[in-house]
Amino acid sequence: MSVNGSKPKFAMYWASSCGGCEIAVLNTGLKILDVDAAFDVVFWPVAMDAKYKDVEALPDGAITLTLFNGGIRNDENAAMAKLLRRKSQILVAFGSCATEGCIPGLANLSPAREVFDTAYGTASTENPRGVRPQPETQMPEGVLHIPVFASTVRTLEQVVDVDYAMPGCPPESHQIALVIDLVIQALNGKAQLPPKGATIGAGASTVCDECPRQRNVKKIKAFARIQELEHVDPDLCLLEQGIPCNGPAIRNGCGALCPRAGAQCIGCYGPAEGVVDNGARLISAFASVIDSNDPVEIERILDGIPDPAGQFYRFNLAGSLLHASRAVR
Amino acid sequence: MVDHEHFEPVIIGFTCNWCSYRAADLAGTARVKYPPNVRLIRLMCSGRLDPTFVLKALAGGADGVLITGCHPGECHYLEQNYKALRRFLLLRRTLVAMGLEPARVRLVWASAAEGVKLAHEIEAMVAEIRALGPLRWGQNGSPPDNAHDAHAYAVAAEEVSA
Amino acid sequence: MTTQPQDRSQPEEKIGVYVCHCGSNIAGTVDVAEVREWAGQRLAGRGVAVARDYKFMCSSLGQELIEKDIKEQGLNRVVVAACSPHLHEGTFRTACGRAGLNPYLCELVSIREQVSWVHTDKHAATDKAKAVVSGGVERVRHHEPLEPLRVAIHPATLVVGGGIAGIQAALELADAGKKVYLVEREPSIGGHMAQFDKTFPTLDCAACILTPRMVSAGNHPNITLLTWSEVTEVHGYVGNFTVKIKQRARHVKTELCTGCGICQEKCPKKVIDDVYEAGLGYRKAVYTPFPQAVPKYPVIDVANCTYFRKGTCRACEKLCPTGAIDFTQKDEELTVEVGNIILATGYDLFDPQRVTQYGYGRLANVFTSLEFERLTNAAGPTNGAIVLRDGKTVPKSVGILHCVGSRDRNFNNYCSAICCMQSLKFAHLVKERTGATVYNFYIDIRTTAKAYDEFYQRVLEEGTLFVRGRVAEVTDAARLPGEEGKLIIQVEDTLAGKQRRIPVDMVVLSAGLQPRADAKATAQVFGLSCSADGWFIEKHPKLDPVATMTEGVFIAGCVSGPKDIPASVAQGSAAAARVLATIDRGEITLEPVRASIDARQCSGCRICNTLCPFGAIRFLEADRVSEVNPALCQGCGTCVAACPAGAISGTGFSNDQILSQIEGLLMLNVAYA
Amino acid sequence: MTQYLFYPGCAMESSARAYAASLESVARTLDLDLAEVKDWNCCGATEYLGINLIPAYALIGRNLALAAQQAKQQNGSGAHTLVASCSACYLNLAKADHYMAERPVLGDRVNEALAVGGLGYKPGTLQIRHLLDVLINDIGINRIREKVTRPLHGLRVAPYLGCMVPRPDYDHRWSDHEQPDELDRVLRALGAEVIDFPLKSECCGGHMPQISPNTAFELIRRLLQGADQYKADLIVTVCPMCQMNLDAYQDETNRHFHTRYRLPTVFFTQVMGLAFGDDPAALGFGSEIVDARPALARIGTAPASPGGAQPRAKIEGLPFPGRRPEERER
Amino acid sequence: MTATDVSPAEPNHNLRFLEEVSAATAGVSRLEMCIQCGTCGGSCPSADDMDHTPRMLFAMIRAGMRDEALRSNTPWICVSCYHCVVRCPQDVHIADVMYTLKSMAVRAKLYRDAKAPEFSQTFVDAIENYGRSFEFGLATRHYLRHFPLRLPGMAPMGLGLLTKQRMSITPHRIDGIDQLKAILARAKELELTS
Repeated sequence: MSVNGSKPKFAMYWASSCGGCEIAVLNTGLKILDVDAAFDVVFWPVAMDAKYKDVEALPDGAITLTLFNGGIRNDENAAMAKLLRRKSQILVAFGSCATEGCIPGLANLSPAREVFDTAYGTASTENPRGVRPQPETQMPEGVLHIPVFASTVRTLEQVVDVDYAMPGCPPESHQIALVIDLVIQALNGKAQLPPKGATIGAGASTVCDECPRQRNVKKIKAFARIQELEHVDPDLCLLEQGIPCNGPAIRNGCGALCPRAGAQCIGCYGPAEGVVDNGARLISAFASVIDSNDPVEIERILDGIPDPAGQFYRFNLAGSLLHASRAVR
Repeated sequence: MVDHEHFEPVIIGFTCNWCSYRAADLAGTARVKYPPNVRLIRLMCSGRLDPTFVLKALAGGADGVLITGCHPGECHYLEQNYKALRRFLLLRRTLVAMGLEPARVRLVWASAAEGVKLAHEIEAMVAEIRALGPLRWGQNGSPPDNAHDAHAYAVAAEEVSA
Repeated sequence: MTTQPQDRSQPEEKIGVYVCHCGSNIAGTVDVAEVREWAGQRLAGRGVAVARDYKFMCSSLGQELIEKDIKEQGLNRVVVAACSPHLHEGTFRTACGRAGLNPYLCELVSIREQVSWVHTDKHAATDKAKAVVSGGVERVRHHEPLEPLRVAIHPATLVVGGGIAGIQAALELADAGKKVYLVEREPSIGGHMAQFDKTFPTLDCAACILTPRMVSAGNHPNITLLTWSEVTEVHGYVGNFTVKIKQRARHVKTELCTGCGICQEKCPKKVIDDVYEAGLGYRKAVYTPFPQAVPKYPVIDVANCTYFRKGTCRACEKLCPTGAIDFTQKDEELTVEVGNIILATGYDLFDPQRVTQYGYGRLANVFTSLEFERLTNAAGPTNGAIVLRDGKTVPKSVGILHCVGSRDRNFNNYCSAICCMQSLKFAHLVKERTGATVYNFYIDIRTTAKAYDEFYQRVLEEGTLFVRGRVAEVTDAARLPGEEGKLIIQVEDTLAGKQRRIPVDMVVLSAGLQPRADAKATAQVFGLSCSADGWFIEKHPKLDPVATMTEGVFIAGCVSGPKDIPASVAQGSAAAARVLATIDRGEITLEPVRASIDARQCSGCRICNTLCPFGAIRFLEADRVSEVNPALCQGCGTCVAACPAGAISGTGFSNDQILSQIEGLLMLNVAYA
Repeated sequence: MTQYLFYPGCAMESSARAYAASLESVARTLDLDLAEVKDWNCCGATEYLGINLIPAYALIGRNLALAAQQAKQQNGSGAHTLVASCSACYLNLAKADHYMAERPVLGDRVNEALAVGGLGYKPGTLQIRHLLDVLINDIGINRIREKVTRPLHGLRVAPYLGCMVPRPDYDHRWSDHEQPDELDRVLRALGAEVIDFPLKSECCGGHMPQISPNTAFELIRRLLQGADQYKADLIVTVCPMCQMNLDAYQDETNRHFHTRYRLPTVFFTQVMGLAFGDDPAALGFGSEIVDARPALARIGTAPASPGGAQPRAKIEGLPFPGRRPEERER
Repeated sequence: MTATDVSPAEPNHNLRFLEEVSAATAGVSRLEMCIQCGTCGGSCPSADDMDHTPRMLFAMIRAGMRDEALRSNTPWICVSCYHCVVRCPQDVHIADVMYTLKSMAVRAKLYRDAKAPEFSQTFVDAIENYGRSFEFGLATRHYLRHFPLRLPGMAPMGLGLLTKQRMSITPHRIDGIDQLKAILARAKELELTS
């Protein structure tokens, strides 16, 4: 790519997400100054004032690097995804929402109707008049438009072509720092960018690889959530203690933070390299080490996992093979 | 809604090289008839069955998945069919949580001698799934297009006016 | 995410599709021409370069068709739509091989057994055939060139169990010039057969036919005899087993011992011999189980030896003319390398004390079949005299009960196979030696082998009384005159339809055979599995009765279920033959369907470690990753399906191959093309 | 101390008063807490089953339901064990509990019937056990031995269980179906000389005196003959029906066969009470038809017999892997 | 619950008799598993007085000899000692099958000797009216009816029991008798059949 005179342009955008990814970027500390030094930041709603029309005004491919976080929940998200794709040379699906749908993706278990009812019809919202947001509202000033709500949350990749995926909820700051370095190096011809479609800012194996806990041959007689257990061995593999830890099937790179802290891995770094469906890996792995051949006993043991869909697809539902519950029709 | 008369379900069947695949062969040599809706895949053992295969088939447009293996205690690899059983039970729970009718995934033990049994099981499953109607996860499961969005929204919108 | 279609670019695969008519077998129901045409056009984008249909693909002409296309069109993948892979996979792989294409780049899909033969609607059948072909095409794109695994075979063999089956196997191998280690737990080889007097149906004396075999096994230059020994560990895999054997201390220097027997003669400690004498006779604390024992060297039974228990005595040591007694000997462990293993560990006798109503253990003159064998054996405790428990009285009437502990849901469900003939033999011996009245109580008489029913006829002629009825109870509670002091056998004579009480002096229980008490443990040591009954499982009960699912481990004799002597001997020879075949080939080739672990992606979570019943997966503590031993791996793919990191892949049945076949079967590929 | 639910059965209020009385005092000595099931009804003995099936099981079912209810109310005491003293009652209760589970359709219909009376029973809720089982396995042989103040030395007793206690033995509680030794062990603990009685689990004739007296008398004769062969002074039983047949029909049997057996038959709780030093009258002695006094007079006339049971065949000549006395006392 | 299904086209419906018996038996009868070994007939303490040994009876049932089987006195002579049950190598619920045959015979009025069924009936009447049984009433009523000649012989015994207060003259009626009656009434409508 050419770096003619002016600094390469950087953009970061949040679609359907919580904003944690931005915090994570800011958490890189002084690294952020390198970004400022190496790029000129043309578009970053959280950090600076900017208008969509300014982006539209840019020539296609004018932005060198765009970190796009958040899933695609409505037509505004979709439009911005398409716009930024057009304007960017390198589009990175940044963080779990963009790469696999993340927590917002769990909404794919319920039809839009229910999502609305919960959001506007329950204690979660003070809404005595039972108002529901409208796509168009006639106001004295004119017609107001708000984004159209999609039936399911989609990953960035499901809407536009993506160059790299960077997992994590949020991505670990030290990983972000490494990636920024890499890009800068590459821009100065000092390094090679990984092949298109690669996952960056993470390992190729799974969390167990970075987990210090002792692991043995596994035979599980009962599953229990961590809060249901009297005593949890601080040094022993959590799964061996019957705690459904997703670590074995979740990409490493986080440094096994949760297991180190005594909590099971819930899976924010997504599937390991080349895995087709994250949930399927977990289902197969957990089931395989159940220590019983008797259907009745097996069912009893499985009762220890009361919410399989949530357990196995917490972060990955939108990106999974099934993508959404059947109810979403 | 669905025209169940003319709906022809597509079922993907996974067979074990040592028992159920041979049962299918036997059904053939014995000229036992069963509906053409099932398409079989040969694995070395039901223990090879990765839940991904089932999800793939369902997401890819299959209306049901048939999983077969050696009878408990008769596994060619000693005990791997028990692992298939465990995975099947957990997978089915997950699929049910995702809104799938349990009847759409079925586990059947069939020895190499049970060609007729396998044929009957297939017949029964086809009938059951024909009654359930198409799954169409292919269309609904894959990323929806915008027509979808508008529709979904409209639903939410008319809720208000009502 | 593979919800996205696969790469749309023109593939580099050049695939040939061949649709077989199989005469009218396929063409009668499937429109083969249409399938061929469809594949040629619609799947061109998926790499199909050639599509043909032909009357008989398996014919030499059909095969040449493929070879020609490979050579001339440069095909690098082949899909044949014909019959079941179990019929002709080999045929078409070989054809590809001849044309210089790796055989494993060929896929045979069945449109006969799975389409034309089972469906009637031509249209539907043709559509399904298309789907099946399309599945095969997508699958074959992901095939890789493979080489069959070759494993070298160590020429030595381990035979476990020195009964007739084990002896037979050892001799066959040794006579063929192969090295054999024959391991026996007891002080002498011979097994149960050595306890018998006569053998049915020919009634030749067991010792007369067995002893010569024992001797040649003992002297054979190619046989290393390890008695008073047990196998403790087995490592490795077919062709290269490393076996640990524990040799218990004999406390007798075999290099000095002449087997003169003075030690046993002088030993003051008398012990009931529960093994060889079946509890009916005594031995000393230092003993050889029987005079013709092989080897001839005695052992000291430490548990009962006065010196070992009290620290005094040493009579044997003092009196041994060659100073062969050595109280200081310790157990030894030796390690041997073998290429194959034959297990012939035999059976235990069912304990008839469990059938309380037959009174064994409570009523003195109720005997087990093995006790009776010893009673009739000229070398037995009574020198062959058939007498009551008092050791003198000759019975005037004897009742022989069949099916004790067999064919009974309360004990063993199965038929023990040998009891009918054994009971007939007993009847004959009693008649011959005592002239007593003999009753046989049976449910069914099963005399199925050569010259067996003739023996039944003979026993009938001799006047043995047969009562068809399973005995209800044996009691000494006299109820009617003439019953006092007798054992009363209460039974329904089902042919007379009446309950009878038959007073006799002696009752013999034909107890069934059952797996060795430690069969499960043995199975674990050798990586085998037991049936629900506890017998070892054959690879195939009919077509491969002496092989097991574990390559290189064979079974012979009663270890896989009740058998008589002829059957056990036959199995010993059969197992030896199977072993010889591999030794002479020098190596065996195994299907390259195997799992392998990508160490880079393996996180060492150890999920897979429990899953392999063949012990092919081991965890490398140092590198914290697991690895698969391809020689032990049987290719079932269970670990592949289980690996949460997707680090395990299976050749021949890879995820890509199967996922693509699914897409093909669902015709998703047509959309991509 | 755990509390047990107790189902006495009809006989305990009439023909087996001695059983009831002696049990009361023995329970006191061993502080065994038996709570009678309130308003229990007859178990139907062996009669109802031969007339109607579902009603027969519903009849038993009502008792199970009441007992389970009662167990719930006194929760905490953990009393979910239902103890029966009569063999027929024990068997019927156990049988209903077992078959209601083995054959769900039976269970459903029984509950459908019970529902009319506002009752219901889930098979497996209660553990049904015979009194002897509780005494030997919960109270324990040692506890019983400790309480003995007047050992029964010199008394030769024939332990007689009858059929329905060790058979069919649905939850495998007994040492053997044919020659169980539980009663032998209790009696030996009391110091009595226990004969190895081969007929200990043979049938007493049950209801046959009413139906086919000759059949009954023959069965009774066999038992008397057996006990006599082994020179027993006394037959000790655990079952009202057995006691009734052996005791009340002994004269009739003698008359029928021209024999003259005089074998008193009493309940095991009676001899336990005796060994514990209770007053014979309070234990219901004297209510037997064949007078037990001559037999009881032998108590103390002989020293303690060591092993108890006589080995039935002297072991000489060939070794004999028979059960040895010490093995029998686990 | 029953063995193989006989096609309705089956000419002799009695060939379904085995299924009927099985279906009407408590628990799982396993009657179809009988291998005719005779363990039951050999174990039976009262076999001498039976028309047929249990084994024969089962063969007759299998052969569809309905009337002969129901007329047989065998079930009535069975003392339910369960020796055959624990010894049966096929785990056939023999004693329970006997109960089934009795109740079938009663319904079909096929028993030859009225003593047993009537005794059972008297006993059951007592239960249905009082909730408990009482030997005295029973014994006397029954003896007067069936063994008038034996009565003098039995008198001393009866008297003995009476004087020793071992027979209650008045029955004890349970409180919940109405509840019990209701339950039994309903139960009668729910009999098991194939």
